Amino acid sequence: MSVLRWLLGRLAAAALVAWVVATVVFFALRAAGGDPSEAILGGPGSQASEEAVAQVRAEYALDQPLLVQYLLQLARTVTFRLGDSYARRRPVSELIGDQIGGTLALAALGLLLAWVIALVVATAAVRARGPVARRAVGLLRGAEVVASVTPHFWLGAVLIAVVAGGLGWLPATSSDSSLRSLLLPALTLAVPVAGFLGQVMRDGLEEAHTAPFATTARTRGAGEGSVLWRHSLRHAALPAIALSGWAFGSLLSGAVVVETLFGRPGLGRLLIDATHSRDVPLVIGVVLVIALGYVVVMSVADVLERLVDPRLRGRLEAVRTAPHGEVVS
Amino acid sequence: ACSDGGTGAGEATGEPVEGGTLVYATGDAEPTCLDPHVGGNYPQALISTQYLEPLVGRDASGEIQPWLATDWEVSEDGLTWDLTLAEGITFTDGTPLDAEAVKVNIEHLQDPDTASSTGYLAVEKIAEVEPVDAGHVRFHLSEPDSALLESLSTQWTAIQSPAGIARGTDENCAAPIGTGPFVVTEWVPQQHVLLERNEDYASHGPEADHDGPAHLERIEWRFLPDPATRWAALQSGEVHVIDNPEPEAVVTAEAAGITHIDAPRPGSVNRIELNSSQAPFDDVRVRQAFVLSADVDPGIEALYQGVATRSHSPLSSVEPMAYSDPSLFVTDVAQAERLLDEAGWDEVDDEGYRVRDGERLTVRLPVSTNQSVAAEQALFEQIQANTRAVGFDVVITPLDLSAWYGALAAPEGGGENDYDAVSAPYTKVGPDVLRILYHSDGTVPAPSGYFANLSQVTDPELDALLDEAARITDPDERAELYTEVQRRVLEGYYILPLYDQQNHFLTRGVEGVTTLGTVSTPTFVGARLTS
Amino acid sequence: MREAAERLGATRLVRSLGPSGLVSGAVVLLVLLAAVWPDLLAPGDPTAVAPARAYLPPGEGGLLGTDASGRDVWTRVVHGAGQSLGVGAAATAIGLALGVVLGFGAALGPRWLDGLLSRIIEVLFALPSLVLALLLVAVLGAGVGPSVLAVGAATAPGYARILRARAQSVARSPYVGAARLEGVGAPRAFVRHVLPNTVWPLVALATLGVGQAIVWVSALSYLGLGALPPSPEWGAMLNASRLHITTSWWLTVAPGLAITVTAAALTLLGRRLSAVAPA
Amino acid sequence: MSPVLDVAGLTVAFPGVGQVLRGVDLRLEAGRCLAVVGESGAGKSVLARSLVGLAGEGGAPARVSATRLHVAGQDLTAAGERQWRRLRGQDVGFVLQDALQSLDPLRTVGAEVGESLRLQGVSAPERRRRVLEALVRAGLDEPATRAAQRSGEMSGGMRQRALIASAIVSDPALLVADEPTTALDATVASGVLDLLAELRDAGTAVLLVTHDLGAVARLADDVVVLDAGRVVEFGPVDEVLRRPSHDVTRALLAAVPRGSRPGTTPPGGQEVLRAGGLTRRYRLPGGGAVDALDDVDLLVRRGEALGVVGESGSGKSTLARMLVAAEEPDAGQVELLGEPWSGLPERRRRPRRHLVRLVPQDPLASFDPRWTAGKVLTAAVRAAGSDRSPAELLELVRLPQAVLHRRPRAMSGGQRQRLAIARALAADPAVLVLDEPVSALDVTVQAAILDLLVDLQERTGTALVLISHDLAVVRRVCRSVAVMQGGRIVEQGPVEDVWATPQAPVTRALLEAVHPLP
Ligand SMILES: Nc1ncnc2c1ncn2[C@@H]1O[C@H](COP(=O)(O)OP(=O)(O)OP(=O)(O)O)[C@@H](O)[C@H]1O
Ligand SMILES: Nc1ncnc2c1ncn2[C@@H]1O[C@H](COP(=O)(O)OP(=O)(O)OP(=O)(O)O)[C@@H](O)[C@H]1O
Ligand SMILES: [Mg+2]
Ligand SMILES: [Mg+2]
Repeated sequence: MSVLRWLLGRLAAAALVAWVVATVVFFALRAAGGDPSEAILGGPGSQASEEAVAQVRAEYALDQPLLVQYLLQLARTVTFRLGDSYARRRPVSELIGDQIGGTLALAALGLLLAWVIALVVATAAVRARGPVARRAVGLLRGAEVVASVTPHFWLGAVLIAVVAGGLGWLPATSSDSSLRSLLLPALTLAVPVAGFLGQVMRDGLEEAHTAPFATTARTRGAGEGSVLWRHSLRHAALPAIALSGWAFGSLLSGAVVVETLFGRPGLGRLLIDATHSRDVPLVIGVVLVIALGYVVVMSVADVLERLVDPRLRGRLEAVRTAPHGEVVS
Repeated sequence: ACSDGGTGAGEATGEPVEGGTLVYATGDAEPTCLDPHVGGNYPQALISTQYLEPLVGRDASGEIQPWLATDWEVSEDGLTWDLTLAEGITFTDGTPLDAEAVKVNIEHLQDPDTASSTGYLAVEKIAEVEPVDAGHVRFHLSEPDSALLESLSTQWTAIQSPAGIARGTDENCAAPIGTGPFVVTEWVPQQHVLLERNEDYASHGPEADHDGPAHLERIEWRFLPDPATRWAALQSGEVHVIDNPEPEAVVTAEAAGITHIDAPRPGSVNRIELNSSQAPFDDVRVRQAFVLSADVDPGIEALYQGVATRSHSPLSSVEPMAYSDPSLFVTDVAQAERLLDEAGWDEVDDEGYRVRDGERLTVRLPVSTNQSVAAEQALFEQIQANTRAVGFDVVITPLDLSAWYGALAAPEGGGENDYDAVSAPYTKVGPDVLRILYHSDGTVPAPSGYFANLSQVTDPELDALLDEAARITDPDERAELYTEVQRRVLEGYYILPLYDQQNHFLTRGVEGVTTLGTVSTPTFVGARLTS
Repeated sequence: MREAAERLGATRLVRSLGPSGLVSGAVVLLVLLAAVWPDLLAPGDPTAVAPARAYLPPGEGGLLGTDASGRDVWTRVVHGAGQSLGVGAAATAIGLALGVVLGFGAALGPRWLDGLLSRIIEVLFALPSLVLALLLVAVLGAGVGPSVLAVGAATAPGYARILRARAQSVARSPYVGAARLEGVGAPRAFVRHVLPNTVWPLVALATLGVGQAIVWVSALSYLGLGALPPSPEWGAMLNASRLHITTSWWLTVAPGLAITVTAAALTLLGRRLSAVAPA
Repeated sequence: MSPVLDVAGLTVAFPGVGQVLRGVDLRLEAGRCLAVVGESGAGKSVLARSLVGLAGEGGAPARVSATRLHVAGQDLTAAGERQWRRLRGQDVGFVLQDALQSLDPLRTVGAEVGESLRLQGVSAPERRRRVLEALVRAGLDEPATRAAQRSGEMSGGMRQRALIASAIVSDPALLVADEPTTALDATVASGVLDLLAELRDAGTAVLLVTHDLGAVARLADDVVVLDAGRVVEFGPVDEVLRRPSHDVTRALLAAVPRGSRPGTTPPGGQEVLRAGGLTRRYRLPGGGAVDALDDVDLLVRRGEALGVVGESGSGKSTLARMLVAAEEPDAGQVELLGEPWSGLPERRRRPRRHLVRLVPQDPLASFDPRWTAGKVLTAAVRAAGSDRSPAELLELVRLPQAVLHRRPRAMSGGQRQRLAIARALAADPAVLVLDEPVSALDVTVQAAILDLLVDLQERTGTALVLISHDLAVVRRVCRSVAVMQGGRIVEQGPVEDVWATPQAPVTRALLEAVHPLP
């Protein structure tokens, strides 16, 4: 019953997202100026002839009133027939299908790396003993904050210049999904997210580590490692899981920059190109896929959270508070 | 500092080898269609050079050379052109190159369905194509066109297999079929285009240094928009050739012994066009004041570090008919101030800008972030700072390509005509580019609102000179007319010439890369990887 | 008397901020000083070009060297503080304003409004900020304005969600209940309890948010959507310097440090403030 | 027989805090129970934790020293972490003070209870057998079901039992229980004490930390009184409780609510509150419903003090909310001074709100955290439209004026409770409803508040409705009492009658849970 309601809620959210995206993008790009027929006729600044323009306008229903065009677009969106790209003359779904894998691989690896870094940092922080180690943890906290505010494009540029250009350890460009070529861009994406996750996880870990149940576990003879793995980490993971949904969105945003920087194919780059050429169907398609992907990821995070935390089951809406500002997804 | 068609000189290179895959990383936008007939921009010319060839070529001195057409002849009245086609050439799909094929190509360019823009303008004056026999084709022109061969030498009018064209736009865009040294075998959007060697290659152009197919087995043509990344990729050996390097990279590369090819594009120079159709630049004195106070030389020197040299001509330095007059462009702030006073801009507001009738001396300068590299944008900032000293308020607005065209376009096309100065490069082979850029016809917008004459020069005498030059085929007379045209343009202070349209390539681990004498695109016919 | 009490509050605040909070506070103050009175720290003109002095390293070319146009990097960084901070503050203000409307509306309005606004928040969340920015910039053109708007709009759902939860918990808290039982009306309870108790965390959030917004607006510069030249906005400076990382490292260090240190200080300060804030 | 616990000169200090334990000596033999009592902050919990080497848990690392520290036959005077770890869980079972949070909410009770066995390397099937057995011994029914649940799915009493099960699962020689009953209501607490007694009788040595002297009297053989980290008294229970020799002990004993309210019953005054047929039903999240109130009638007269007692969940707080019109009944009505009170629009109720005041169960939560005591009182005075001054109100509840500038968070529990009462008095209410006003306070503070209430009523004549689960508390303040169970009033009458001859089984159970001191 509650599962069904939850599912319906998600579907409603998805439908709403689809409608809003289609509407916003459609009107935004139409308001942005530049006739779509230009995009179709070889891009901006085209000197296509009168006949060519007329022909294209008729073909793409651009001679219809704006409202009719909007309804047509809406109909296409609702039925998931996203239409053909203006500039590339290929079905939008095909273009997205070609690019989505690379972006997903990148974002997934980015998230994984972020988790690994955050976990290592957080566990190191709570396990640190002695004044030197404590001091190091203090520095680590600073590093987390700095990491979380490092712009992707700059971090990527530095990594490329140093790791690829200078040292030649890893390729500067990234064209496929091999680990070697994914590593640098994924790292670029991961570092700021790891900064956030690390802070959240460390806070959670420190709290859980001093909670009564952790003390109780110690009174049963559990060592620090055991308390960490069997008790604290799960608690620390909860806010981090909730945050991962947001993090994924941020990774997709970051992909726009990182894909351009590393010359990687992907949705982000597709989106930039499409926006620049005012390719309305393509922009709607990409934004839609990203937004729906985000809804899906949020749902997955929801489910995961419930798996880890039985207390949440049955509750329809968990209050998620991402650490703030960072809520820029 | 550079070597045209240079071989790997400085760097301790290995032995040249046969075969192998060359990786080319381009910073130009990824074409949406690989057939340069459709639309027609530089990125298309760049890649299509590898698989499509034009009827004629051009050598370094600007002389038209035979290519797919071995010979040509023009009638007295300039209205009929007879071309002889090279024998025994076939397209890579086996279709023979014949007069019929040429006819199909010209008609393809002129078909509105093709949505050709650049190529369409180039063949605008061809009224009819008459296949005389298999090896001979005759063009009937609507009016004389002295620039016809130059137009036909560009990639935008390159000849494709009629069978390929017949497949329809979508298929032809994905893999055009030509006579070039390579064949398009795969296109993974946003990633690369794979080009395989044409084993039967026989139509060698003027740049080819040997008979037979290319040395390279394959070219991987990658799209790598970020200049810093391209440079890092070249350094780390991931790619062999990059284009559009930053001046920094060129300087570093030369020091490191990486081969640098400097191949300025033909046609116009990079210049700032001053919109003479409206205030403040409708007054020649204000235009001159702007030019005299811009003081671009130190900036070009610092920003380009010798990679680009200052131009004082409307035409590219590769154009034999280019005419320069440096004396017009010396910096003279005092004179600029005087001119502004004369023009009525004699008041100054609290921020130090000049004012006339309560209106500030504002110059709106939209900048295309896709077309102007970082160094050029920095140069604009310097011009902004320099002209400010005499009271100009230059407002620089970076825009994406669509918005930029939108700002330039005429109101008829939905644009705003929203600029006082702009830098819009134009690539075309030969001096006929002057007609496009400065003839009053060029102020008439296309349906999209686009027009090429962005200084909006409407000078009947200039028009007459240009019309005459377009008709006259005698090289000397033509040169004389074009010199006069350029003199008028420069003396009218319609433009502030900066430097040639920069077109640099850095190559590493490869030798024998040359550029075409037409639109300066690189060809890999003679290139070999060095082990 | 009141003054003394207030001073007591101030010293308590200082004490509870702790060393990291104090250092961050000092950094933020310094940046604020640069923003308000740049000429105090760097009297020069940030846009004055001198091509002959291009690419001078620190020392020879002043404190932080000179850039491609021979402009003094230190002067530019100092003069850029105003715009960068302003950009961050403006974006945050927009985000907060939207967030307050959405969050308070959802928390305190009738159920149907909560449902509606919550959906809107969800949709805004689903549109990644850069996507939003791209669209906005396409409509409004490049420049600081659209970027600020975009980042503001993108941060709004985050604020809204937090505010909604916060306002709801305050509105349902026993102390608001107690006030209502004393006969205090709903509007009065809102003004006296809900508003003040959500505003304090807002201050902390906003501090954090400004740092974040600076970073995001700088990211937009990379896509060519940022501040207009020749403004010394840090994001634009950082982006321009990217191409010179290997040859003129100082160009990247100055704005890079300015952005990360300011944002990190604001973040730390925000975190400390929210820790200090009464629950 | 060597003692299970033999400690001498145990000293614990925290950096910045100083010595918390100053040379404590203890001795406990198998099969006996030693109680540790003392005021809040005396060091009871630290002492308990030191016995398993976790003195510094949850804060700064502690400096521990002892001349002798023998636990379960092992010398731990200079033990390292490894040796301590072997001791914990295996030889010593520990029940932590915060029972409700001492089970990991993310893990099943079975996993929690079996943790020490797992650490000892007991095989899974064997572990399961012993876990179920321990759950049974701890008095939990359906052990298999319980083992699969998580702490969030259990009530407080069940959690406490599960925690005890986890402490006894490996049959430790010593069981340390730190305040095992504070979080529980009387009848449940009583059951837990029985369980501890059983364990003791089965041969386990039990160290019981508590402030409930009744529990001490019932369970312990010996008692240690701690004051500021020092043992001030030690001896057999009977002796110490009967003939306390130290002031601290005497103060603790005096504070235990005993006896009835002094003075005479005032004549029946005017009707203040009348409730008739009150019914309230709550829907439960998983479907189903609970009748929190079921046809309840109640009458409160001016000058009267009415007690309401009942087990947890019997509907006491719900009744309180109805009386102050914080919530509407599903059926029935409440009248205030003979006029309708429930069922009115809030707008019409507001002018009479000052007549009824609620002192909530958790006073801290009922104060705006940003407001000082002065502001709280000023606002209350203004809301009531009265002319009392905050200073006067503080006087009334015997709070020092210095409190005016403090925020509730910076006050002790007793002070907060007084502030809550002062706030309620600002309006000169006709009736004051107090929901568990002393359950969260330690005995000495509790006694002071109860005295205050008696005194207040004598002076102001306000009617009181005092809600508590502790009959002894009600007896101290009230003259009549209503006993609730399952949302109904099952017994009602003068306190002394009910105390002497309880009729309903619940009443008897509640009375049994109150352990008379010797
Ligand atoms: N880890 C620690 N670090 C610093 N001080 C501590 C620590 N644990 C306890 N204390 C201090 O030691 C003193 C005794 O605390 P303890 O918890 O033993 O009191 P208690 O007698 O158990 O009181 P209660 O009845 O309230 O539980 C208190 O003043 C407390 O603040
Ligand atoms: N708002 C509510 N929603 C659902 N159920 C409720 C609500 N309030 C009370 N209940 C249920 O009504 C019953 C009576 O609750 P109430 O709080 O009145 O008991 P109580 O006697 O005060 O218990 P305690 O001594 O634990 O405070 C309980 O079963 C409780 O779970
Ligand atoms: Mg204690
Ligand atoms: Mg209750």
